[in-house]
Amino acid sequence: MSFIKKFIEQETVSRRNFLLASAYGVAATAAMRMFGPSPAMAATYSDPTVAWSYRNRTNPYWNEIVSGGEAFIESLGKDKSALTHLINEGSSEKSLADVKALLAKTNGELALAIDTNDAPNARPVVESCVEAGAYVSTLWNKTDDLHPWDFGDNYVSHMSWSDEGPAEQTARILLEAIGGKGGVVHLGGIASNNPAIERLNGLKNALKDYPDVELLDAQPADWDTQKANEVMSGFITRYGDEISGVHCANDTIAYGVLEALRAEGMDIPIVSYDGNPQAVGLVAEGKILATVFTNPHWGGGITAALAYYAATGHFKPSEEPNEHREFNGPTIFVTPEDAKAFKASYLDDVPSYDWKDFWGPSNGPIVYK
Amino acid sequence: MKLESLKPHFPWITLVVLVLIVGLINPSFFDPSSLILLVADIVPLFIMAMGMTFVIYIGGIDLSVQQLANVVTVVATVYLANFGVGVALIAIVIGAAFGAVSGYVTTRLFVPSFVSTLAMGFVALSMAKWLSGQRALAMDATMRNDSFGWMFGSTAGIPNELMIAGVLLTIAWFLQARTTFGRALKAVGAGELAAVASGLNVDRVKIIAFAISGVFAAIAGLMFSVKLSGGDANLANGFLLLAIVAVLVGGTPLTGGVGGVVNTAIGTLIVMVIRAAMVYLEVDATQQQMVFGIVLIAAIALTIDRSKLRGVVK
Amino acid sequence: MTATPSVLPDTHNRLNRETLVKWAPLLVLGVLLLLFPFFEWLEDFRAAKDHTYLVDSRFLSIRNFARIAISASPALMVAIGVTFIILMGSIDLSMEGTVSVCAVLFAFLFLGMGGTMGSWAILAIPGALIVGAAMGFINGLVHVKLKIPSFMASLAMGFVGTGLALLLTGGDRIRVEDEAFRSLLTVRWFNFPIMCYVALFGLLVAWFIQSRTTLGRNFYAVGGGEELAKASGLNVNRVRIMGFTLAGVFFAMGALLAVGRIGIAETATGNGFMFVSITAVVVGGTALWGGIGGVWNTLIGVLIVNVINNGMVVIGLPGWVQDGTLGLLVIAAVVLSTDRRAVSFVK
Amino acid sequence: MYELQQVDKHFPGVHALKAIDFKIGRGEIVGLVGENGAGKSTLMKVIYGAYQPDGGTIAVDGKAVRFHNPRQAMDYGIGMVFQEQSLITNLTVAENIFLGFEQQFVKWGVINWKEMTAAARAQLAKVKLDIDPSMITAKLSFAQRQLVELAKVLTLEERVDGDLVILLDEPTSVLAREEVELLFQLVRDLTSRASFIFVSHRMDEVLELSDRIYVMKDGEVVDVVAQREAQVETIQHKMVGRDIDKEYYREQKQLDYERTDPLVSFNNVSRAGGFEDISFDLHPGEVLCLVGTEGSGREAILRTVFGMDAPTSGTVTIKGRQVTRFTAQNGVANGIGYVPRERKIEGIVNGMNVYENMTLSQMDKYASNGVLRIGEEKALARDWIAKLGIKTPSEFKDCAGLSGGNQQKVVLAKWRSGGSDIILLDHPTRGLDIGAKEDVYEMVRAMSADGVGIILVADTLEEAIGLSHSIIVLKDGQFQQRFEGMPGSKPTLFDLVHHMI
Repeated sequence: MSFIKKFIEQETVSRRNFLLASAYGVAATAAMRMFGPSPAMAATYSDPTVAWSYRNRTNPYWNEIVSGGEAFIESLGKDKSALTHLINEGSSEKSLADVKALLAKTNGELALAIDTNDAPNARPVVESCVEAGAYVSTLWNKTDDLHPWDFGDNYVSHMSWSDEGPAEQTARILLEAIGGKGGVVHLGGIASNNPAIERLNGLKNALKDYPDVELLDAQPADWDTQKANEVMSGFITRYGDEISGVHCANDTIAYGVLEALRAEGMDIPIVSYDGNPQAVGLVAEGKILATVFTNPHWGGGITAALAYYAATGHFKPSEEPNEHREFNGPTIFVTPEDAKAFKASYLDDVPSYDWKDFWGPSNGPIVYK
Repeated sequence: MKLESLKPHFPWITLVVLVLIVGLINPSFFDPSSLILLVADIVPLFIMAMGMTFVIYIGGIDLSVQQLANVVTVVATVYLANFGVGVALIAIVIGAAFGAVSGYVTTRLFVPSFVSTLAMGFVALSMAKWLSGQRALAMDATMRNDSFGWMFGSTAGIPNELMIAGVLLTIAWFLQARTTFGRALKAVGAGELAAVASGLNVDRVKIIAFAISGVFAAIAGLMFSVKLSGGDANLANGFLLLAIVAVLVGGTPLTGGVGGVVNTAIGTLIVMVIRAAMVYLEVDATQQQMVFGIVLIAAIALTIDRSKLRGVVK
Repeated sequence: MTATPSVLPDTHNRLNRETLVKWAPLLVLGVLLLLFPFFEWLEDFRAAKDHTYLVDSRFLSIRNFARIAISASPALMVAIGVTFIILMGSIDLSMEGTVSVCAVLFAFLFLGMGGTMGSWAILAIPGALIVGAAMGFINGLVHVKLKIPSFMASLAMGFVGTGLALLLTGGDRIRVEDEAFRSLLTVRWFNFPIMCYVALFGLLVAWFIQSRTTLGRNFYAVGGGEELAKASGLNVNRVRIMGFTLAGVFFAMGALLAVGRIGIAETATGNGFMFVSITAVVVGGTALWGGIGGVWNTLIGVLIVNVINNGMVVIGLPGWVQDGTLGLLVIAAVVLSTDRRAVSFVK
Repeated sequence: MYELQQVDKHFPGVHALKAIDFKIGRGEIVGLVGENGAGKSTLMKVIYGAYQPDGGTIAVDGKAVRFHNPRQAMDYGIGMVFQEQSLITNLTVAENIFLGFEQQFVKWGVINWKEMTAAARAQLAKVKLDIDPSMITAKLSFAQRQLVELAKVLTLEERVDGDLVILLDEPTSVLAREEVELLFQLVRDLTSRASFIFVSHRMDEVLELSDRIYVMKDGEVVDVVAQREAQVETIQHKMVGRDIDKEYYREQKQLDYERTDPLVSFNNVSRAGGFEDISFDLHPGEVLCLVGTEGSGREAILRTVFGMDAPTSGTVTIKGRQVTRFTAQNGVANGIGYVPRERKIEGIVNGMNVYENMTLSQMDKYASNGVLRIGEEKALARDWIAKLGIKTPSEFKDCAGLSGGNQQKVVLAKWRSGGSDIILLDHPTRGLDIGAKEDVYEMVRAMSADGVGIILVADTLEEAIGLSHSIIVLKDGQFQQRFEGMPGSKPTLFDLVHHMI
């Protein structure tokens, strides 16, 4: 069951296809230039500022996102410092204010990739970008009633990840590992965050097939290592040996859980999410049973690339089908068997992507419930 | 002597100097239309800071404002469908109630406001989490526009948000400078024991100050919720420290009795300029927080009128 | 946030009440230690399980006390640091930044000089303490020399600290894996990991400073009456700066224990320490207006806060109620441990 | 041994000290008197090193010296016992005594408490105070604290080779008469160890204690008198530049009062820790004086009348109605005005201007629906500034910047303009110079003539006798004796002291 191998194959195929496509794209733009700018292209810019707006730099996840953004910038022949960073420090207010300031500064000549920190914040961000004539692609957070196709070309795309399925899969790995009976606990993210909800749902779905396993407790650990450490300590006191497995909403939580177990000299299976390098290392050592890699490097790069190439007129978002404007990112399982291979091909040597292959590694359209 | 008479003007001089520095390095900062937009954007923060001013003016602190705004975003989103514009009233009542309880705990139970408001903030957070079912909620777009569309958009080229801020500032200023409550507030801030010995109901004045802070926080939360068209228990995170900073930089020190809401307006603008400057002057993202801290020290060092701190600087 | 002793203290029954108020934080802790097992008992009673109150309590077990001690140790160090400042009637809000910087620089130094306790890397420990002292020193200088009230000065210094940590790491987390260093968490003497003993040692050092050194006594003098202390020839500015420096050293201790507990140093290492530590100090009975209290009060305060946090999880309180419950319990604890007749007003 | 020659000190716009010559010999007690603003406190600050003179020389044992701070002055044996209680109440007595000089007990960074306590005990023995040095200072009485302060300064003896010069700034202001006697005896005994500079407003005490008296006026020493030549009248004459007549307390203006319809009635009122079983009536136009030592319950009674403290038993009736709610608001509503002793803390609000302070207790009268009519407030302030002759540039002046006498007038104006007809005066002349005191006495008479009932806790016994219609002597919260004090039949000092102690 090597997820990796399959994924790499799939990716290579699509990469090949899209190399062709992009070659065609270059030819097309070149052809257009010969006839001068068409009216439909009037709002595009030859050299827009590219910016990434994200939560903080203290989570490895965001560092991966940023590295993708920088890799993309370098693919344009620029220095990676040309990427403008907006860090919102977990504040929706700052997120919006920074975007507004940047819009004012660049006069709308902006290609923005953003996670708006909180779902409700996406609408005002998108609206102000549209108003200023800038191009924006969103990642993760947006409300369900907000869609790129309602805003013409300027709201280029939204990428998210459907976490419920993969989380269910890791849960199944965990439940198998504990022999299909006993008790498990779940440590979640910030409770209102969408991925936190989906990842817990994934576990609950899997539990339906394991009647002998009890979900002892599920509490939010706010994606935070220290908080996770304390919550896990509490769980150990409350449930003690009843806990036979731990389901963590992401890697940073898993680190805290591991340390809490280590302090007690306990060794029970845990599964995680995100596929950070450190977590992958722990999978390879067998300390974590499985994690899910969502390729934030690619996600960070491609989100910026979509905004950029829409802004330069390389492609016209309104002519793309809806599934090209709202789509799910890739998910890859990392288990002890393939962790080394995975690490070698994705982390030690970050693959160079074709940033014009917008939808190759993506994972189908977003489905709302 | 000259310097002495200049001191009360240091806050706005600092603001002008900052604007000039940023503008001279990057002239596009002076573009009036984008400046107005930047100012309009900071309005919810300003409203929150304005409320906080009343508490800091009497020498206290209100750490619950951010959580109050959070709970209001949830309440506004959940009950918009039932009550329409009426949620504004609910929001204000919630803000006033939480503020009054904080005030009561502080004045009557002798819990320092640092702890009482922090604790009440936790209570508000619990309420927000419970009401929201720990999910991010969205407002129905039509209902939002029908009820609160007037908050945004612009009239005669001036964004409505700024108008609202102006109206609230006028009310707050009037309250502070022209009413018996404002006078009592000043007396409590500058000389609490003398206020007691003059027969003022000091506890009531303080409780009202906390309640006002709560109301303004609620209004800020409501505006933010409408602006973002939704609510959740963390939506207003990040407001708290900035609101405190805005009050302090404006020249209302924690020692009480000095400064006021107009100072806070200037302080909020200083915060806005510093923050926008990071973007305009392309300060590296990893350095921004450090630069913010250093500029903040400089700004506070410039704006506080030490002669009014009276006695020891703690 | 100041209060003045009332002009005419009521002297009746003073001794009894004074003693009661003095021991109130400990009583609160005691009540909590009985309260959580009660909820455990209630739960099992409802489920018709056998459960003898207190005896069968999982909360009231050595293993769980060790868990509480582990989570309390870094917080205790930070809270002790800020206790000195609060004794002077000032406040220090820079702990989050200072802890992050110390943690990160410690990790860099430790890994850079060999990465094991057996090598020169052990010098990273005093190195971190020096970094903490330097941060506190600068904080004190800004406060004293620029005459900025400590609330504002330290708040801004906190931003600078967090920013510096971010700048140093660029957002990366640094893992400190050395077994010898991690023995802080993994090796136990008498059921408690070494880090608890380190924290205990820190507490004793702090107590020693508080009660046996000139500096410690001068904190009380400054808190009791700064102008008067100045008139007695005390160099108050020096005491203040040294106080902030000392606080910085304890923040660095907190940073070391925090790294020892998680094995990771990052910009977020300092997160959350500000409110926890100040709440703990106040809950322990140290007055925010200075001059009253001390490190033992802080120990009780830190334990109260951590017992509440641990207890809420142990009795299975839903996540969303925990914040509010903590808030209400903190208010209750402070109300119980405040001598209401000794203060005329509180801000 | 200590000498100032031609010492000058300027402040912006003020020539505070003009060519001062001052000297003190070994074992001498020198008095220093002068009105407020005469330059006494500036001179003291120069002596103990807080100020540096900008002209003239300071010489110790004939050698010119220059002090940059009080610490350096201490090294030359010059110490100060402060007027305000300068002990830090949360520290122990021993710590207070050695504050700033703990180093002598420190070995390897550790304070040797045993050694410090023993040393403190030795210091306390010098002032004949037998208390445990490890006691918390807050538990001492005011008189004990005063002695501890003296003991603290006397530590200079061990630290300094030369002779000591000790400044005593108003050391008797918080002491009862018998405590003053003890202090004076002690100071006389201590002249074997130190010289003293004694600064006081109480002329009789200065005369009693000092060998020589320096009289200051307008920054100059106008006279130096030896004790045997000194007379109160001549010195006062030199201080104020005019005679203080026998009618200092305006006795000729003292009118009789109606003995019906009391404004305030106390019936067997007690307050735990304050006073016990007190009964009295206050009538319109009456000046009732409460006399007793510090802690005898005088202030506690005032605060109970005002409503700031609630009694534990007994009934308080104000204008015929029994008081049930004891709050300051209620007191103000009943027409009571309170002039507190701590003028700068409880009297005026520093940072608020004259008119804001004046209307603070009666804002509702100058407001419609909570909105202030500031024009009327200012008019009121101008009116009362003129009426009481308050020296202020305008009604916009921050009260913190007014002199003590003018601050007191603002406080009185606050109550009088609000129509208060029961005025509680707690040490109303404390820290005021003679001119300002006379203004206060004038106002007391004027209010009395207007039918205002006044309860007074006076600064001195003379003041109490001079001003009052009736005197109640208290001791340890208990009623001792009542005296009638109409002109011509006033009790003597001795009558009162007899019951106080």
